[in-house]
Amino acid sequence: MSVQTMAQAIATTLDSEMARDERVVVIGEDVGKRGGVFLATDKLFDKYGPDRVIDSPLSEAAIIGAALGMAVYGIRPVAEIQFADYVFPGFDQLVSQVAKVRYRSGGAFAAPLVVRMPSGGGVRGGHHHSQNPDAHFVHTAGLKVVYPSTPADSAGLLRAAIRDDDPVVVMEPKRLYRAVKEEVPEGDHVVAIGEAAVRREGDDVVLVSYGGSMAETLKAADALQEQGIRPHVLDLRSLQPWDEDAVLAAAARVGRVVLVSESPRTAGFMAEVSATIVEEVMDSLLAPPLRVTGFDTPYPYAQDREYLPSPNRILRAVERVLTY
Amino acid sequence: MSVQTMAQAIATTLDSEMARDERVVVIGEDVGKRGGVFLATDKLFDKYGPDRVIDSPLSEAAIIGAALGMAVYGIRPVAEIQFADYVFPGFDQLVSQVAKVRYRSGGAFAAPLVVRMPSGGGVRGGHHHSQNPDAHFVHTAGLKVVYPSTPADSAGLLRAAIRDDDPVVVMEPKRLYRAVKEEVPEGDHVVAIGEAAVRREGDDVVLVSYGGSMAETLKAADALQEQGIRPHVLDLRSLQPWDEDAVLAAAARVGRVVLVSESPRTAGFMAEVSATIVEEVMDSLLAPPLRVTGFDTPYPYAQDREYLPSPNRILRAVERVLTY
Amino acid sequence: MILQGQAFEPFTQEPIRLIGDGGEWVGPFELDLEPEKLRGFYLDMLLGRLIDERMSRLQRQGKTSFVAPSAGHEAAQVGMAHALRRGHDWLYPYYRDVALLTALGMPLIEFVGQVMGTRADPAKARQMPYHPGSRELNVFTVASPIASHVPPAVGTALAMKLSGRSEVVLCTFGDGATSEGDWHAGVNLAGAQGAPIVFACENNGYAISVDFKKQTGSDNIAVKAQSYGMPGYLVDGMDVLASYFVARDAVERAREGVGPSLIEFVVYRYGGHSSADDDARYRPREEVEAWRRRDPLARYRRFLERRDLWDDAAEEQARAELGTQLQDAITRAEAAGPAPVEWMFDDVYAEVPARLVRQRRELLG
Amino acid sequence: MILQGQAFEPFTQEPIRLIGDGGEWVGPFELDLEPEKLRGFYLDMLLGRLIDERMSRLQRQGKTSFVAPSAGHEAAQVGMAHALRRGHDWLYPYYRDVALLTALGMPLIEFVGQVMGTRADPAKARQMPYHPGSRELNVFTVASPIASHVPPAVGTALAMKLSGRSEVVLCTFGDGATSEGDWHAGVNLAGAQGAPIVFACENNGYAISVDFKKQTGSDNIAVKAQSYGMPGYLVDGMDVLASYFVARDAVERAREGVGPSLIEFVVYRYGGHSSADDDARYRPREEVEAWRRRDPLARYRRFLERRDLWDDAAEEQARAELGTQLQDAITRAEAAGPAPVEWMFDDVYAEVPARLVRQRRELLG
Ligand SMILES: Cc1ncc(C[n+]2csc(CCOP(=O)(O)OP(=O)(O)O)c2C)c(N)n1
Ligand SMILES: Cc1ncc(C[n+]2csc(CCOP(=O)(O)OP(=O)(O)O)c2C)c(N)n1
Ligand SMILES: [Mg+2]
Ligand SMILES: [Mg+2]
Repeated sequence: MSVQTMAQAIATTLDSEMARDERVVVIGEDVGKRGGVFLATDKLFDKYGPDRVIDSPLSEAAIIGAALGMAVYGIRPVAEIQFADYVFPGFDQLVSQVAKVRYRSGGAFAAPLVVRMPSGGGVRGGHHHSQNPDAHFVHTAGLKVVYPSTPADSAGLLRAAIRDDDPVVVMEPKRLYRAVKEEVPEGDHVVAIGEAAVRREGDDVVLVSYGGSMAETLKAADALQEQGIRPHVLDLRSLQPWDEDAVLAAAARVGRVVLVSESPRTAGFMAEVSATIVEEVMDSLLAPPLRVTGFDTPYPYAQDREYLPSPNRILRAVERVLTY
Repeated sequence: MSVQTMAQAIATTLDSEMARDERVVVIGEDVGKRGGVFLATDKLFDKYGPDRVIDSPLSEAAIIGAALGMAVYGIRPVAEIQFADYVFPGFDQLVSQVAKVRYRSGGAFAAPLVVRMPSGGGVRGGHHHSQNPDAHFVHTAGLKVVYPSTPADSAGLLRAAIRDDDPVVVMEPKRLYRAVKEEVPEGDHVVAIGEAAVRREGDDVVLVSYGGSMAETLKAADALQEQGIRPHVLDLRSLQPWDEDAVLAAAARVGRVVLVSESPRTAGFMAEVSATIVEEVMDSLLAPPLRVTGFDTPYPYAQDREYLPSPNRILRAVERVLTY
Repeated sequence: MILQGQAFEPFTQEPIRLIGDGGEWVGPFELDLEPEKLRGFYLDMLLGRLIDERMSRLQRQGKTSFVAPSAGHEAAQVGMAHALRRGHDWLYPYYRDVALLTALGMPLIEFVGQVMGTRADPAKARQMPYHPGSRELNVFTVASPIASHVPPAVGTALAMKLSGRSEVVLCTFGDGATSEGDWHAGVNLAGAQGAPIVFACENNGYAISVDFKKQTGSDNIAVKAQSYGMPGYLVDGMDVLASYFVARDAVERAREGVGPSLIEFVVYRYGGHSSADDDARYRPREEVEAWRRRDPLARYRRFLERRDLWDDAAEEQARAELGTQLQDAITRAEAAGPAPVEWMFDDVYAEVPARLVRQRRELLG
Repeated sequence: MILQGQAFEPFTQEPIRLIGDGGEWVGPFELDLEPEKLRGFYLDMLLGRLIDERMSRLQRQGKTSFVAPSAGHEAAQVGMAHALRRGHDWLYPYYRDVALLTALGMPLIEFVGQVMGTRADPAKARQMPYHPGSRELNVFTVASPIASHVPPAVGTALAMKLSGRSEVVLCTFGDGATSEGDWHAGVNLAGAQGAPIVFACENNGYAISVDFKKQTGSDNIAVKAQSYGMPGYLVDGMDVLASYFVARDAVERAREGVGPSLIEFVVYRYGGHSSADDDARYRPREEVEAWRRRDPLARYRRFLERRDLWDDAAEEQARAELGTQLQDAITRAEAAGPAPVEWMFDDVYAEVPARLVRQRRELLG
């Protein structure tokens, strides 16, 4: 156990997995001497050298494609995309090759690899350092997607991803990299992919969120507590597969649901959660599930904060489902 | 007026728009002498020559990127992506450049261009000649997306797209390119982007679909008619923006809705339609909107037909919403 | 820095040839191959040619939905196959590599099973015809998106380097593929990291209908190796011995850790791009006829006959034997029966997730 | 086929230089430029240097969130700016082109307004600092994704060819950018179509922390032009006259329809990659110092002084004047006030769609 930020938890987890299994390698832009622009690969280069900590040329297609080629051979690569916004030059490798290789080869070849990417807004990065392309990955059969919101979960989910036999996209809320420190269990601490975490117990309203927006969601939850309203707060942690059981059970029990995600609204992941809730437990709903999301615009610079779902926007939605 | 297949309607519309406006050019793989692998650019090369009918090198990034560069200069390019599955090497150009150029330049530069792509399954193409990546485009702010299902609409929507001041992705259901012939109005026949078409009037159940799946949806509708059930069938035609008014009005009036799309289910476009219906008219619903979609697998080869929403799967869903 | 080949000069203006039009040896060194090996090259080319003819017939008979003609590419493909250590080195092929795969040892039933998409397809009929692969032979399953296999091929080569084994990757593609961004990204990574890989372009002058002049501004593909600090070889891909020796040198150089190479094989496809193509729209018939006159099998047969290693009898017998093997594979592939519908839901993930179990039930009840 | 430059040889081993270390002219031809023009080069470089220093201070003061140091790149950038016809030719720049943009005539208030993200940003503060653009000057607004502006730049050049005007596109990028697939796709299209465009690489030896050896296997960037059938020029990018003349030749050749070129300017960035970088982690201080000694401003000042075109007094006056203009722009940009929240919903489409009207209401009531 040691107290760490999310960025530190990621670096120490990579270190312990590389120490445990020599097949684990890291590849990406500036992951070497630089230790990654967010220091998520800090010190790994000195410890494991250029063969296992590979500074790639400036090409996301090369990074993701090379990771796939290593994985089918038996290496366990952890690829870093410097910002989630820059996954798109490598998107074809991810959706056409990585996601489909097991299927199209009839199981002859598989891609047990990890693609890590600092994601989301709130760092004044404008629209090419702030995006949250989770829906693109969730919509792509063959990929798993996780999105932790705490240092401990970042460690546990990254470890699970590295040990998983399928390709896992690990999205990391960059605005929380250094926001909080907490106890991070070491050794074999694994968080199972697909399991949500209950962050607050309550039965007045269900708040479902993940990643960076958990911060604002919990702020809103605290505000509700003060008003004597008891929210049930779920941190999804995994988006593909996502914890349908936990969400449906809570939705059926409470009947009022607010879904919070910073991704653009239209055809975003929360549309899937909303549709699933209605298909499965509509009769238990006391109000329509409402979405509080990022807007259907490119991510702005000057309105870096206003773009994100704020505690106020969440509270307004809660009020609507409570008074529906 | 003349009776044409969808492929012919597209070729003649391109011809008439190129004749009308010399700024209109076509660029893509094999659009020249070959006339496109589906003959959607047939005869244009002979008529307009290599400067306006450009055979590009084998690169979708070059095709979409070049189209953008032409558009900001004042040319009106119509780019062809040979199969929608191959948009991904050019995906970064589409989502990072084309979709965002007006926004990030504060309106200084815009991208009035068209990207056509034969889409969807049913042609025994396996999973790289059958995909339907509409959700990726709909989720990308800055793009418009249309998806006709008839020869006349293919002409009218393509013409609208060419004349639109924003980038429009025109998805064409390749399995219907030659399936039917119908009267196609010529001249200035334009179908407004964002308007759904009512294909059947009824008040027992609402069937919402678009593109290739309209064929199976109408088959299912006919079967229902024979059983004395009167379906209201909407052909969305445009996905971004989509005709929320038409869908919400029908859903509120009838109360029972089935959503049909051949795209993979999870986080697909129909999840957005379902979520919106529930947010807006939940109290009028007599049953949860049900989705009949492609499966969450890569597109298979041997099960080319089974993957698609069949009239039977649609009818089973209708039965569930009717007996709910 | 450019690494020099052992026996051959990179970046020549004219394609490297070892056999003249009349079948005479014109190589700069002593030919040191066993008669069996020399005959083997021919048999492998002949098999490729026969498969090509037979599959087109199958397609016309409606027994497969698609074929990608490979006639004209056999010499380059067979030369490459013999340059590899079977089952040890890895191959990242593309859809036109019929003779390459069978010469490398892919059982006919596996190739034909994939083309017919029956239960006999080891890959469970997931992809359209001409997309084979083999775990046993280290042949990465072909994917349709052009050049998308290039970065993965480099990744495998980097993994080999890491594992310190003496394996090599051969990655093939067409001329059009070199225009894709992924091609550049992959080859550039190999050059920067000195990966043990050989890139091989089967340049048939067309990407479907787009001729080479519209594909790129360079005179040939080999010169593009300059961009990546590796040697580039321009080879007559209708000369099986030139193809074999240049490929062998490049593969062994990679094995020794000297680094990657790029080889361009100048070939031509006699048939259309695919069974769905109509090449009369973009290729003059005279051009096709002119290339057919340089047929790699005919030229190499002349070479063998000059050395009394082949004659009409041998030809007849070989065609008969190979034909029977091929027919047998087709019969067995057909007899295997159609791929079951439930296969659709397997192999998306290591285990079938709950969501897919529900969807399978939705379809199959 | 490789097109020859007029005055310069492509593919030289050593960078093309016209000014020696001591400021002496070492060019192979008579220098024919007016004194005003010669002084103008210096003033433009000096302004770039002053902006660089001042913006870094602004960032430390918290008045902007980010800066991309450009000191060390000035000679290449100013040389290029003077090779273009202002407001006629088009420029597709990248984020480090400070001196290029101001030398081309971008008003300081526009550049500073964009950096400070206030109402003074003509682009409505949509992007992070160092992402300027200008419709009037035909400067395509900078986008963050590296090399993603290259295919669009080629598209504009093709459109020019179609329109038959005598315009040219200049497209700049760093060394790391050349590894992206989009870079290859764009440059290859230009070569295949003979587009009127000049590609310019400001090679400072690093892509953030990744040094050139890890970026690619080739000895330099210029040689990559071989892949596309265009000439590649290796130029001392700290020599403003070499940068100007080579760029001018390439631009005029493109204008005459001879075709595209690639120019590599060998430069160095004195500062970190950005205000967020810590270059001590990957660059030895001695290396930085060694390059600083080759400073482009100092060398060119020696050149001017040898011709009595510059002295301390002129230097003092120029710094004072430019400093005042810069301070004035900063004051005005700050006074313009913050960008309004409602701007967030404009310019996604030509008209604000109903969906966004609803979302704006959701936020602003
Ligand atoms: C990314 C992508 N874009 C387009 C296609 C469609 N397509 C299939 S083969 C082909 C031409 C390939 O030409 P080349 O690389 O020269 O190989 P050849 O078929 O001539 O052997 C094209 C454009 C594809 N499969 N993938
Ligand atoms: C597609 C993409 N990947 C990664 C990044 C992050 N990034 C920003 S600048 C940079 C390095 C660019 O180096 P170079 O092209 O040499 O230009 P320089 O900054 O050295 O002038 C990187 C990796 C990006 N902006 N875009
Ligand atoms: Mg070819
Ligand atoms: Mg650089």
